[in-house]
Amino acid sequence: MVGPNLFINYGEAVAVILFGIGFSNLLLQKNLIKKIIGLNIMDTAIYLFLAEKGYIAGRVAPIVVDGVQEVEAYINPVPSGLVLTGIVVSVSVTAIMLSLTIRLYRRYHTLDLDEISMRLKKEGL
Amino acid sequence: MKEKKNNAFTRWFYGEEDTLLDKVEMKPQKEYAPREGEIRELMKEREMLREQIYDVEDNHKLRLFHKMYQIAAVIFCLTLISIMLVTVSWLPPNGDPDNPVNNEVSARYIESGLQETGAVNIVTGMILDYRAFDTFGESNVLFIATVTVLILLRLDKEKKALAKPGVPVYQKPVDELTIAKAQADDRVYEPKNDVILQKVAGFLVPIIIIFGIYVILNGHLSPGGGFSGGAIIGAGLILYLNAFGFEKTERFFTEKTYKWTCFFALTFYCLAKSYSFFTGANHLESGIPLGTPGAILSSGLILPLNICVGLVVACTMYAFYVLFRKGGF
Amino acid sequence: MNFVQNFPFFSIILSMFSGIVSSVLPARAAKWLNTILISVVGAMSAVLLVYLMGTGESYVYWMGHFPAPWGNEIRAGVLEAGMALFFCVIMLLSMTGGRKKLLGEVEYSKHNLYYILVNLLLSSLLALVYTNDLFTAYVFVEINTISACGLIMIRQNGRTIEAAVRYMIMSLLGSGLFLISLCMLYDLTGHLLMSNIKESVAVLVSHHQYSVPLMTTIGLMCAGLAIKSALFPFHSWLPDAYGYSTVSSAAMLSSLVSKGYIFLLIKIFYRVIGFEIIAESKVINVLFVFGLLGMIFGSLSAIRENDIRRMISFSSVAQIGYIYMGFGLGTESGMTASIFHILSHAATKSLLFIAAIGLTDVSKGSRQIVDLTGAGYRNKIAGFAFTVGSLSMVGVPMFSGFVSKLLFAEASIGHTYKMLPAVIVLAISTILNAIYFMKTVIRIYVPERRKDCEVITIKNEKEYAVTLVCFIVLNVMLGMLSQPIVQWIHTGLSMFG
Amino acid sequence: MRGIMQIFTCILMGFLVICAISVTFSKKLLNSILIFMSYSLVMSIIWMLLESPDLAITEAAVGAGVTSVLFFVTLKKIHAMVGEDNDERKEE
Amino acid sequence: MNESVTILFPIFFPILMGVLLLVGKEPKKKALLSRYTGGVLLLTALMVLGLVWGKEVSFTMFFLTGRLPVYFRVDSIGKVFAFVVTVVWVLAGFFSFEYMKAENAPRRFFGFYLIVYGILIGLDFSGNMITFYMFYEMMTLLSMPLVLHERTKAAIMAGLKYMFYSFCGAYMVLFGLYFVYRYANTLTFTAKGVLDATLTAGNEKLLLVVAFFMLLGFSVKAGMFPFHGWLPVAHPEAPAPASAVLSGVIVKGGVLGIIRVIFYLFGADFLRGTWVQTTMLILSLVTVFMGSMLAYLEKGMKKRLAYSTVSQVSYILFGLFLLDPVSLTGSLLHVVFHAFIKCGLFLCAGAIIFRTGKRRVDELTGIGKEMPVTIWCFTLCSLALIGIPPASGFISKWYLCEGALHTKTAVFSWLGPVILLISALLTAGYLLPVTIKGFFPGEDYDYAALVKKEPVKLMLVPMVILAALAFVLGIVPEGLIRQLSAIAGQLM
Repeated sequence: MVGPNLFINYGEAVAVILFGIGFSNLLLQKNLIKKIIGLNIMDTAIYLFLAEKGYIAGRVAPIVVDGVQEVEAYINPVPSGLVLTGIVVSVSVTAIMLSLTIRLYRRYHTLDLDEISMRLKKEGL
Repeated sequence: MKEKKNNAFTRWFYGEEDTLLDKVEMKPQKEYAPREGEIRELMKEREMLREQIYDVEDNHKLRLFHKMYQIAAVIFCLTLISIMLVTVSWLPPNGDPDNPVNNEVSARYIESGLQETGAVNIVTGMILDYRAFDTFGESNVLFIATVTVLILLRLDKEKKALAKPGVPVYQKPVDELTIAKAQADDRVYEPKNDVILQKVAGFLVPIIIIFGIYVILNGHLSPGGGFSGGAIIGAGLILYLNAFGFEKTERFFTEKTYKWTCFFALTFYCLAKSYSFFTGANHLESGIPLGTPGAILSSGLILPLNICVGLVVACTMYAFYVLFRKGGF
Repeated sequence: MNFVQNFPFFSIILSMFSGIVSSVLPARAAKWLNTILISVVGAMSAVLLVYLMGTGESYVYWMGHFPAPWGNEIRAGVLEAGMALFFCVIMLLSMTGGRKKLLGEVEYSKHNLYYILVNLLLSSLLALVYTNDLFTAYVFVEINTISACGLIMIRQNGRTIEAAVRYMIMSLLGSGLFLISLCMLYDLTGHLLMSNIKESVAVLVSHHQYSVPLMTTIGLMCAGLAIKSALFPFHSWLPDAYGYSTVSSAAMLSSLVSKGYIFLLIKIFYRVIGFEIIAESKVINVLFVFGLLGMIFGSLSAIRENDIRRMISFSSVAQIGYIYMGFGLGTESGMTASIFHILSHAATKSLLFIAAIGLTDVSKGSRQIVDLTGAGYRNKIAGFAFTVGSLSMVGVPMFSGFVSKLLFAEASIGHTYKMLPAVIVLAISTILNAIYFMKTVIRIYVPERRKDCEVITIKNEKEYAVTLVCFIVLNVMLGMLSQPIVQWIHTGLSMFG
Repeated sequence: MRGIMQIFTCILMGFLVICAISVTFSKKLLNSILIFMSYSLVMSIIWMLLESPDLAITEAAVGAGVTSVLFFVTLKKIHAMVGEDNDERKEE
Repeated sequence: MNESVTILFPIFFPILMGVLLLVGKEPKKKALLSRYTGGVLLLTALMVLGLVWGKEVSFTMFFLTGRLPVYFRVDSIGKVFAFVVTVVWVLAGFFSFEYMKAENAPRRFFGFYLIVYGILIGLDFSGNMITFYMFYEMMTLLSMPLVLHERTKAAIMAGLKYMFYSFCGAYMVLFGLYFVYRYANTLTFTAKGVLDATLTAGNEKLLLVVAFFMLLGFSVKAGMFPFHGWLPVAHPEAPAPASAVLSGVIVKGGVLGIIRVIFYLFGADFLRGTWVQTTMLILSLVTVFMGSMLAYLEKGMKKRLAYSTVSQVSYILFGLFLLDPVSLTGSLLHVVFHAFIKCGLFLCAGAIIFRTGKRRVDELTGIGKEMPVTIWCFTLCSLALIGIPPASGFISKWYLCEGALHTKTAVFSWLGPVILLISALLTAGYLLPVTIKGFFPGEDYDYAALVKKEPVKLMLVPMVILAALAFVLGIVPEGLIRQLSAIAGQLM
């Protein structure tokens, strides 16, 4: 059932644990702000996973110093690029969610989605 | 974790109370006082609402339901995590040079990235030259995010007609919050000419902004790049705004500034990238010199693109902040 | 390289660029730019389609100076070009159909922002259709999500904002799953380009390496995209989002956004994992079951609904269920049926939304079905269009719905043990469809002269009427000339392989 | 040397997990946001250790900087909003 | 069998003409309208008759999906039905020229009338099940405007009820269809069924269920017992010519469907002796009895005729479900006869309503003195429907009973004839009073106030022709019987 490399790649393990926590926060928290924090935790967990994937023991960051260009010298640059792209996406999404939260609060004075939907039912729009 | 907390740390840790922050948060400021009545009745109304909503059934049951909900949530979380852990346990070992990840792709990036892109920082070279299409999409994500926040939070200068004249109006705006009113709300939080803050800001802001510019300009030589540098500059602007208030900032940074800066930066980005895509796809020679690796003015399009991205990001971050504070510049 | 082969790239870049330009344009100019853009992109896709039909083989297009595993790529085949053309047509019609309501429901100072959203939505759809790179797909999925969110809440009342929040939460869950499964896939194969991933996955499967993470990855990926495209248990955001946003948004959301994700899923099936591996895996049965559940429960909740637009939204939950049921069959014919249903559902559903808005306008803006009594006489063209759409949904011959149901049944009876549940559920959900759509049609044609409602004739709403007529023609074409379309789908799928 | 580094990394990761959980269960929003801020900082340190300085800088600037600022503004907004209750009762 | 395009003309010519009539603009004077319609009707009738007397041809139009073509074929059953349709349609059409002058919007009526004519021809000549299904649905949709022509609330409700019933029936058929397609690999009609034994082996139970549902679905249109609800509602609301063709021909669409399913898809041997046959026989007998009982209790003229349609069509179904060549011959005879008779009856009722506006039976006292010719036609038709020799109904019922006795099924061989007899008596009970009251109003009827209200020739002639057909076919039935028994023989 459980494979061989669970403790070798403990980094990924932590990443997926964080992912799970963030995912459940985003899915199951009642409070919108906490949902958004959960979203951020989830994204950063994924980026941690990627960074772990890029890491190679005993190699340095992919910035060419004095012309050394062997593969053995540097870690894998691809995940870093992906994460750079990903972080932008997550920050923009966070901003959008926060502004939505502000609007919802302005209108309903609460951050609880269930309460809001109940109130909508009561309004009977 | 329902057991009794005794020492301050556990209390802080479980978020029971907060020795510092609660006071900061809850202590009303002077102009804040008249509002307190409104806030209180707001809260009262909300409580009433809660009662209306939740007391339809017997309270005990409700508590039970919430307990069940939390338990279910924890169980769900644990299941998800365990599945993922099993998956992880089968993944290739971490840090091993001969994982499938380390294949010819990264090899080529490392070995001939310098020659092909002219960027010393291989990551920057990769995201701005090899995989530039993703990066272009990413900057579009930022752009469309600002558009969405504008739609949500921008308020009109005064209450003007909703729709264009001569068109039937089906719906009136959600909240007649005009920019003046928002400003009035906002004043509450503006520090009242805090001398210390202004001094510190006057000393810090230039440094921060210069650092950001440095990061942007050296994006292809050292860690960082357009995005992080832009974020740093945006943070500097936000600090400046916090210290000196809107009157100062609006002298040099208005919505028009923001709009045109973003427009020109993105347009340049778009045109440059489409030029290189087009030439690349049709196997034409893009006559852009790569320069000598290591110099500031090198690596072809990467430097100007970094500058564009930096501009866009700085403006966007500042715009986010301002829109959140008082919808509009 | 032939110049025509640049067209996919041109259409993507053009739509992005016009999105950027619209940010500084006034609303009128933005509107015209948007219209012209969609028409031009549609024309280019049509030319590309013809060209590809001529050459008969797909091609890849470098995005940059670097060949396959290093740089980005886009790939154009017959299916992609046709899809792009179809999306453009639907989007154009939806925009023209809902423009009047748009003027009324959205602050005029925010119109150009609306057109930015639409342009970027188009660009992301095109990129999802054409891309050959999974990470690019992820970025554009995000653009798609954000622009859809903007489309939902551009009309600002409490319902839409709440719906937008729910929508964002669901889609962010989906994209999180998609992204982490993408990372795992990258970890297993070391590639991000679809074709290379497919090769390495084939190698892995043949050597029985990493079977557990591979299956998990496939499962997570399907789950993510299923959540984003509102498969049955995850549809809680859908009725509010479709039911209360402005009409052209609703039409585009229901017929384009979710379809973009579904098309991406098809691409993943065929070009990333390989269809045989998918067909053998257990994932597909899960999709099958959820599709069936969606078909039933979507229709049931639609029957319980009194609000016409929410009813239509729930019915689109059921239709998504149809599509996933076709995936779940795991056969070529099932795929064909699903793709055809994507087309027919897109055409029909946007028609229904736009017709419904016409009906509610002549009933003093009330959307309760009881208040629509006799609306079919007050707005003739809308009533007729709604009837056509309902008949097509119900699956009456000569309309598109009939052919897709026919294809679904043909596919499912080809299957051994999935035949009975599939056909029985098809029958049940068809009857349920008939019940609620016929209920509405009966209601709008009950003769009751209401003096207090204005009467809309074709003369005073030309644009609207023309849109509806185009939609009806599209529907009937899909229904009658289905043979060449099915042929086209077959060739496209073979090009995928 | 690397052993020490690994231990250090483990400690940091444990801190990450603790932060995440306490964000989930903390009663006050402000606390959760501050905890999340520290989470981002630790995350950027870990990325530093993982030999990817670009990410570290970006995360420090974004996660700990801009995102937290946005969170704070939102928090202030939603604590001091004035209730203008013009819900249009009937929609359309 | 040779391909020929000629088969398309009688189908699409009237449809095209009807569409032209609908989209064109109102002609100056009404006469033009009726001339146009009459010309189109006659032309189409000529084409159809040409096809009917010609030899068997077929034509493949286009492919719906991969292997399902839209395919037409002129075969023997189709010929019979097309002939019946043509006669009834033309006569009722000529009747309606006069009748529709009273109604509003005759143009819409005539347009849809022509369209439905073409569709019915297509239904009769369709050569595989998908084509049949398509035309069946189209028939439902496009005949609805005929039903709800008067646009009153009741009429529209009736039309929608009609549509809803027919759709639900059609879906049962459609989903049965898929299974048949699975187990037969073709849907082209072939005598003695298309199922291939290798595939069906082991799935007989499933196929029986499928057959049951398909038969049920078609019997919705034929107004069999659980689903007869739409008939008595739709008929009285429709204008008289519409209800005449409705119960004369369109109801027969369901009968044709059942014939196609039993004898051309499954084959009689597959169903013989199964629970499906038993259930269907029981249902049809129940319908026969119940229909005539309801008709006997009903006071409204057209509604009474509608109930009588329910009962009479179930005679046909009974004959079909017996799965016996003789009874099949009887059924086909009854198809022909009942079409003529019922059409004639409805036209008479329509004429009465048109002239006097009397819709209830008990108002009709002395009507025979006012419009004798009409009532004579009515009487002849009623005699034929009751089955008094030598009128035509006798022949068909005779064959039906003979077939029932001929089959060795335990109960029905004697139960069937008994119930047929009872319902024949009931038929007499609900049809003859009109005649009797009409001609012998009793002494308290004052002949002074009598005015001749005979309708004009254009309305009389169709009624007379139909009545004559109903009677004469009973006197010289040999040719028809030979034809039909030949068909029955080749189907069994």
